[in-house]
Amino acid sequence: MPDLGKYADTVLSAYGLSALLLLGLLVMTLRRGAKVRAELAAVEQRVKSNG
Amino acid sequence: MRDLRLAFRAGGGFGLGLAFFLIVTVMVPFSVGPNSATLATIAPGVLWLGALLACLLSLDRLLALDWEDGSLDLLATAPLPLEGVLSIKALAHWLTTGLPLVLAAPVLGVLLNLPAGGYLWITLSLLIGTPALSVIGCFGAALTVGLKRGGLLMSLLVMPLYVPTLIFGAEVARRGAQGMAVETPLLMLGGITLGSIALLPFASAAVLRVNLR
Amino acid sequence: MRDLRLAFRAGGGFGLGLAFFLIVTVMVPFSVGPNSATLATIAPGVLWLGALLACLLSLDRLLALDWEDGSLDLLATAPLPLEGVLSIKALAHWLTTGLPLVLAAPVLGVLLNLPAGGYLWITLSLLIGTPALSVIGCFGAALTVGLKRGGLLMSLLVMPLYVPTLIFGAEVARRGAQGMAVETPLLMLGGITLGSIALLPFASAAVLRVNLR
Amino acid sequence: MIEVRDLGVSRGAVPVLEAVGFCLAAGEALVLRGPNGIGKTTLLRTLAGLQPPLRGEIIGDREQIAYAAHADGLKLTLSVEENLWFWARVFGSEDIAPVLSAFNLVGLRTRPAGSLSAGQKRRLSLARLMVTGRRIWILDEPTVSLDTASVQLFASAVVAHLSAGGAAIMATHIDLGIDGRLLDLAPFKARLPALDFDDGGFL
Amino acid sequence: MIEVRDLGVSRGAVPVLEAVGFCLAAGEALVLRGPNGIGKTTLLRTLAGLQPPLRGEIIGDREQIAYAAHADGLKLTLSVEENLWFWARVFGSEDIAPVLSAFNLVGLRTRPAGSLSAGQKRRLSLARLMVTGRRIWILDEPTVSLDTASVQLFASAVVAHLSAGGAAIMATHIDLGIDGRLLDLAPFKARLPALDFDDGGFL
Amino acid sequence: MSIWEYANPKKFLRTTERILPPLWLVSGVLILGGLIWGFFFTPDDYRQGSTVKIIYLHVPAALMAINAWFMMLVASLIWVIRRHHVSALAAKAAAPVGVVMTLIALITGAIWGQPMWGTWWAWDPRLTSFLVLFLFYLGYIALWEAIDNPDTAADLTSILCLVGSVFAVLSRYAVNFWNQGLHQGASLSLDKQENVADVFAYPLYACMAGFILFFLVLVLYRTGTEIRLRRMKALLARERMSDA
Ligand code: HEM
Ligand SMILES: Nc1ncnc2c1ncn2[C@@H]1O[C@H](COP(=O)(O)OP(=O)(O)OP(=O)(O)O)[C@@H](O)[C@H]1O
Ligand SMILES: Nc1ncnc2c1ncn2[C@@H]1O[C@H](COP(=O)(O)OP(=O)(O)OP(=O)(O)O)[C@@H](O)[C@H]1O
Ligand SMILES: [Mg+2]
Ligand SMILES: [Mg+2]
Repeated sequence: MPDLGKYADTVLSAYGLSALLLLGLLVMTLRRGAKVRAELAAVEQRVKSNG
Repeated sequence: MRDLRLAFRAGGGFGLGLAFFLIVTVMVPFSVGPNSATLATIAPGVLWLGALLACLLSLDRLLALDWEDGSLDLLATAPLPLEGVLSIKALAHWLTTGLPLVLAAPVLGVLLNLPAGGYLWITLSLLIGTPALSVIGCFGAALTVGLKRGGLLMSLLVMPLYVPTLIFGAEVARRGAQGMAVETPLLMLGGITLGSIALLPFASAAVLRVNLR
Repeated sequence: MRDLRLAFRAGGGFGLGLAFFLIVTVMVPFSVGPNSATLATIAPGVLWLGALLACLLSLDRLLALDWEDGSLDLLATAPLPLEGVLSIKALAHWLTTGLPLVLAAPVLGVLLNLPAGGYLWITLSLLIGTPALSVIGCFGAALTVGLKRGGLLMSLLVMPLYVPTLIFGAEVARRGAQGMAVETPLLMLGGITLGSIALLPFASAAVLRVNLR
Repeated sequence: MIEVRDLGVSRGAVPVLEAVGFCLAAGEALVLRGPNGIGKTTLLRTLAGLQPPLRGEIIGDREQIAYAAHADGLKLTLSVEENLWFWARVFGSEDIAPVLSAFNLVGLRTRPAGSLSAGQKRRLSLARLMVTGRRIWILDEPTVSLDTASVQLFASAVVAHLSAGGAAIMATHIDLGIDGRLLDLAPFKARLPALDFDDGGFL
Repeated sequence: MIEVRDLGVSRGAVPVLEAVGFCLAAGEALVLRGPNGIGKTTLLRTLAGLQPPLRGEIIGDREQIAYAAHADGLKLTLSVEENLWFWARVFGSEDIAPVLSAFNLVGLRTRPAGSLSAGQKRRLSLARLMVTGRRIWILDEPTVSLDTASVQLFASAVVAHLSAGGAAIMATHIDLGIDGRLLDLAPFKARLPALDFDDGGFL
Repeated sequence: MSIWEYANPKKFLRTTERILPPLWLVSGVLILGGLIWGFFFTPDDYRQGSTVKIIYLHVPAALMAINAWFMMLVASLIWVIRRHHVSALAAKAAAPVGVVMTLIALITGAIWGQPMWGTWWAWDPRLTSFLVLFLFYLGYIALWEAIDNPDTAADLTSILCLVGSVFAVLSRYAVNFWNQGLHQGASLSLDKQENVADVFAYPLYACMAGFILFFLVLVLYRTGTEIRLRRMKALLARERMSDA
């Protein structure tokens, strides 16, 4: 851990909040992607079997 | 309860008030200029004015919808005192409009360079003052329900009634921001709110009964 | 023509914008405090902000009524270019909302201690700027016609589009009030207005055609 | 005057009718039939140019079409005359007097449209068609709310229009006593699009 | 269930009908006839309590009346179900499923009302009557825009309502195949009031 | 073979399926590497102290906030002119990423401003124009959400994007004219003598490259999701037709 001096709070909160936002975006993207993929597969299956 | 649920589901009022508050506060620096000293001076007043306008705009949905679909008639004949019904309506209005404004005010204060000491007081004064805005607004809505162009008329009627609340509320916020004593205006603000909550529903109910005849 | 007549007959839009303008400017001293120096500083900005809010509020009647009663369909199949129809609608909106604001602004300026040199410039800047507000608003109304909660969405969409007009308009008024040079912002304001009037109706018509199909 | 070939129309991104085709000469009327929701309104809106066709083509002069929708499209605060004058000016007509008398509106001339009864409003909105001066009338359930006498008025207006070389396409559920060709839309109901897992219909 | 004696009704301060009288028992239907503008809508609105009568009296339980007007009165942005649920809650009903199936709306359940065709909208607005659970239906031209199959649906809904002890008053220009008493309003058209310069009728 | 072939949804899905995994990897390595390098292995600035480390987040985020809007503008133009569905969906997919980038730039900027300028927020032109950009993003996303019919939504949002871009540029000039800034100018320009010292610059380059790639990967992935969603909607509508 580098010595951040008197600005430790500032730097750490900037990194923390940004990481939170980036990770949030990533997780939401992946989760929604997986969900839609699964749903589409189900629908596609159903449509194929019903003709 | 039903009002709350409906208000949340219809959602319009909720978002509209908040969005309007945001619009007003963001637009102020564009119009008044970016000078941060000026902005800091007027910040408490702008926040109060924005909150008041947001309340005013969301008022006309308070009773109008119920009037149009006839459920106001049904409520009036229901085994509840009309005073109670109107108090609940005002409460629902406050929860969906006033409370979000109170919570948003400190955030928007940042944009207006609100002095550090001001955050507590703007929040507190809005928290105490906005219920009065809802109750008074409910009276205005009851007065004008069912009238053609009721919205316009209501704004004009309600505006003077809002003046004392606005003066004392903004005064608390302004003095607080400048580190001055706030007791007197705070007491007055609290008095107005309590008085309105205690007495105005009776006036609203009386007025509404006349309008429903 | 019919739009004009209708707007006057229905009256609502007309009065509502003006009343709102009045409310905002009258409430400002109550919220910001009666200090006349502060008021004089912010007066031009407040007048512009009030005018902008009044425009914004009267927008949702611009197309919604025609959409609901089906005459928008008929107008779209009429031998008039839709661009022209929308320009006329924007003109009607300006005549019923913008123009009264321009005329009222100097009067309300008195309430705000507007410096003597400012009257000319606030009037001039509003006169030049408000047409842009109407045209841009017409675009917003065309975008959201027929949508659920269109009013809220429209405010959100139109607000950032109003920013340049507001900045230059308020800048003209502010500089004018302080006796500074106003050529540059005045030119920009005129440019924005002319550009919007010339180009935006095409965008509005394109958007409206999509919405009607 | 208007010819339609292999037309497919859609509403809200869902295909509704397909392979509709007909050809209408001057002096002819076409009456569309079909159960609720089959797509009469959608077809008429497409013909009027309010929405693009999904496929196929419409040959004819768009500028000759006047469209009357389900909704009356009246301004309730304007008077009967003012409403008509507005549309007369939009379409460049000079005179509304014959129209007023053709639809028995003379006595209601100065009344605001908002104070008319449902059938009177409908008469007014049909009168609008005549002031357009256009030759192809597209009518969506024109006789809604009309009493038998007014239906007669309307029918004779249509007949006069046809014999003056106009044409009319109308959707209706009741019999109007206008002799025109009937077109039942039920057979043209859009079938399920072929399940296409290949490129073309992927979306 | 409802009795009307010597009723006079007015619209916009002008007397429209006078001396109307009838008496309707449970299980009966009354069909109002008359040319456009005679005052059917005005009469129905008066019966529903939306406007005060000019003279005469209406005897019956206001609280038992459900009124369906010319306009559909739907919230176009809400779905079919939401529209019905709203009214069900207002009137304290618990279930909308039977109503949906009675008016063949099951397949349209989740569609926003704005995307329905004219006839489908009308079906929805008629379905609203059934969720009110009220016993006297007052219907103003209920079958506008409906195709023959839907008119049948509606007729059987009315018949079921009547045989369950309800009553219905409706205005219409076409024959619905419901056997109810006919009441032609033409004879009740208000005559010019006698010019009365004495105090009584001065205003 | 022309680039437009990728406008075919199936082809697009197939291709991205193949190229995405390595891209995920590279973007992750670049971002993490750049940030770790910047955070742990660069010295403090003699004036700004350790706060200079914020630059590794702030500048790439600001860069991508603008470029995401620019990409949406190009995609909207392609939709308006050539009507390729994939491009409309790509614009839709990019907007939320752009919002997050804008937010990161605003938040890190605000946090940085507290020690440097003594205030969280000032109406500096650059800050202000970012706030306006943020509002544009919100409006754009809200409009997509509000419309059911996907083609209508694509048409309306693309026109909003075109008009909005013009007004965004206008706002930029307006705020520039309106207030002179506190914010520093571009320090990474090629023609200037005094660029930031290389110790700061190299990790910054790594982060910028990482953010660009990360944006690209996210947008490609999200576009795939949007394509699947549309296909699903089409299939469901088809199913409904067969019910009716
Ligand atoms: C909320 C506030 C802020 C916003 C929206 C913002 C926005 C931006 C933008 C858009 C850039 C990119 C400029 C370019 O690439 O040419 C940038 C760069 C930069 N910002 Fe900020 N900024 C904010 C606050 C701050 C603060 C408080 C500081 C530090 C005192 C700061 C320091 C920098 C630096 C050093 C750069 C790099 C300039 C360069 O090398 O190009 N920013 N900022
Ligand atoms: N936004 C939408 N999404 C999906 N389907 C829609 C949408 N709008 C309309 N539809 C459907 O398109 C079909 C055609 O509607 P249209 O209004 O053309 O019917 P119509 O033949 O005119 O019926 P009516 O006799 O009731 O007027 C209807 O089944 C309707 O439900
Ligand atoms: N504000 C008003 N002033 C004067 N007359 C009015 C006003 N409103 C309505 N009327 C008239 O009252 C009469 C009765 O109207 P009403 O709507 O009751 O007719 P209706 O029998 O329902 O006709 P329809 O079959 O066309 O629906 C009509 O002649 C109408 O023109
Ligand atoms: Mg139809
Ligand atoms: Mg009627």
